[in-house]
Amino acid sequence: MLKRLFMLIALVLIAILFFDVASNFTERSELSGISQYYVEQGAEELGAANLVTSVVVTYRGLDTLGEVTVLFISAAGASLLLRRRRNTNKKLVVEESSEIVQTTLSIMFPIIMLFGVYIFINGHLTPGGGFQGGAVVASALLFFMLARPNDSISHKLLMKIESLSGFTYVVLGVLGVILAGGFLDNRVLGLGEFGSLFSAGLIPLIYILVGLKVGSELGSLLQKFRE
Amino acid sequence: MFEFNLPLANIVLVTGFLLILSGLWAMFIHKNIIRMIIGFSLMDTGIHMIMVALGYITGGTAPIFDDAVDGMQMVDPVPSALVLTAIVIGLGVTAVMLSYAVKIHQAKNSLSIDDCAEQKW
Amino acid sequence: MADTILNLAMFIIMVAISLGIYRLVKGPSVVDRVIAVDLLTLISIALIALIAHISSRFIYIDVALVYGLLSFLSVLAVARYLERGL
Amino acid sequence: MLTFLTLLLCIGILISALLATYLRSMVAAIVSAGLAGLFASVTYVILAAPDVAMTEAAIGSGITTVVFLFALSKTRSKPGSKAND
Repeated sequence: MLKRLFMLIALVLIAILFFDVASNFTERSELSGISQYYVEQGAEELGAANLVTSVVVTYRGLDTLGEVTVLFISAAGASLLLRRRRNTNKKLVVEESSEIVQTTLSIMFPIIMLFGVYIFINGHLTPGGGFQGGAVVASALLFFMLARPNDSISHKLLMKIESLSGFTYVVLGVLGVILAGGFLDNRVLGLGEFGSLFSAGLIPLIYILVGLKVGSELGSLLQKFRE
Repeated sequence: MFEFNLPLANIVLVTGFLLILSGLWAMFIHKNIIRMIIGFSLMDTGIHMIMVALGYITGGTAPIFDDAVDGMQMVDPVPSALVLTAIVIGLGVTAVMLSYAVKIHQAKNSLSIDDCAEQKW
Repeated sequence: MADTILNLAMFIIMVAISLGIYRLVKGPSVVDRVIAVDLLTLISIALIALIAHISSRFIYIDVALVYGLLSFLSVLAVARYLERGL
Repeated sequence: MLTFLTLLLCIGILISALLATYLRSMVAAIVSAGLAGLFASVTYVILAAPDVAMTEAAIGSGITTVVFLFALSKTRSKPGSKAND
């Protein structure tokens, strides 16, 4: 009971802190500082219609590289914790899904995969990008795992895709140092016509790589949790 | 149709704070590890809501240029970019915590936090 | 006229959300609650399409597409879990 | 009208957070936590952040729920262990 009282006191103290912040907050009515610069100059400077994309990939590109690394480390850590011992490596057989789910899988799997690819190829024009598209691709793999619980996706293939795209991402970043203004600068290729698919320099290429990397990482994470 | 004038960002900000508090409460009162992780993920959602509310501009539209934008005010793109990466990292952290929970269950055959007493200091 | 129709649509969606939340709170069994969540997902798709029309940005529809393609996955996972075969 | 809608969605988020804390069945608690993420993503669309809304819909309320369910099915209580509700 005393423990419950202490919890309540801690919660009330945090609530007082939050109340102070929330009561002094007013909704902003105009941009300021660096955001003003991004909104006014970002489209001309980098040629991408989606400003969130240009912030994620180019202006804060190094942070995104670090974030992809964090995701890789957490996937590796989870698969290290979930590994099975050698002697208990028997294949456990679970009940198959019903015929409806399997037929839906064969129709919907290519569509969901294609939609994920659409999201990360059009990341510089419409909402979406590498992370969202990668999550949709991983969802397609998840659908496969749920509908056919006894088949498995090749782990080596996922690992190869993942490491290859991560390596190419860093190579493209270094290319920016040599040919353009700095690490992960997108003006290595021409900016192209504003608003078309082949525009904004390296941004679509980098987002395709990020999408492949995130998709295969989340897919192998889910695979580890399943088996 | 009457309209009362409560800014949208304030509503979402207050909800985010309340969500953080309820997530913390769920982490405090439960003994089951998976329920504590559910509380953590609620807290995560609350933090994201606060960050999105801080980036909203009154009457703003999404920071994506196309034909429909003619001189409309855009919202701040920087908090959106931060939250984007924070959500993905949140999934990674949750997955690592859940795999620890699975490991604890394999070792002790129980999910209660009371059975991990030797890790107290 | 168009404003009236939009307001009416939003009112109907708000009523639908309230009914879904009622079933989520009340629902005696787990299956009731899962179906209530699925229903609320479908209502959210309609709501996002309506918001895209009101703020006249049709690129918001992409978000509704993600909902529409993925909403059945978590329900499928729950169903497989409940019949003991995940 | 949009204000009422946002208020309703925020009340829905808080209700589903409370349900995720207090429901006895673990599956229902996990699904309720996913619903909180779902409503949060609709409020992100209202606050004009469609990128964040898409991420939250795909990752926050889709994959996270399924990862929780996988972990739950791996820790399903065997006969002889304590009940873990």
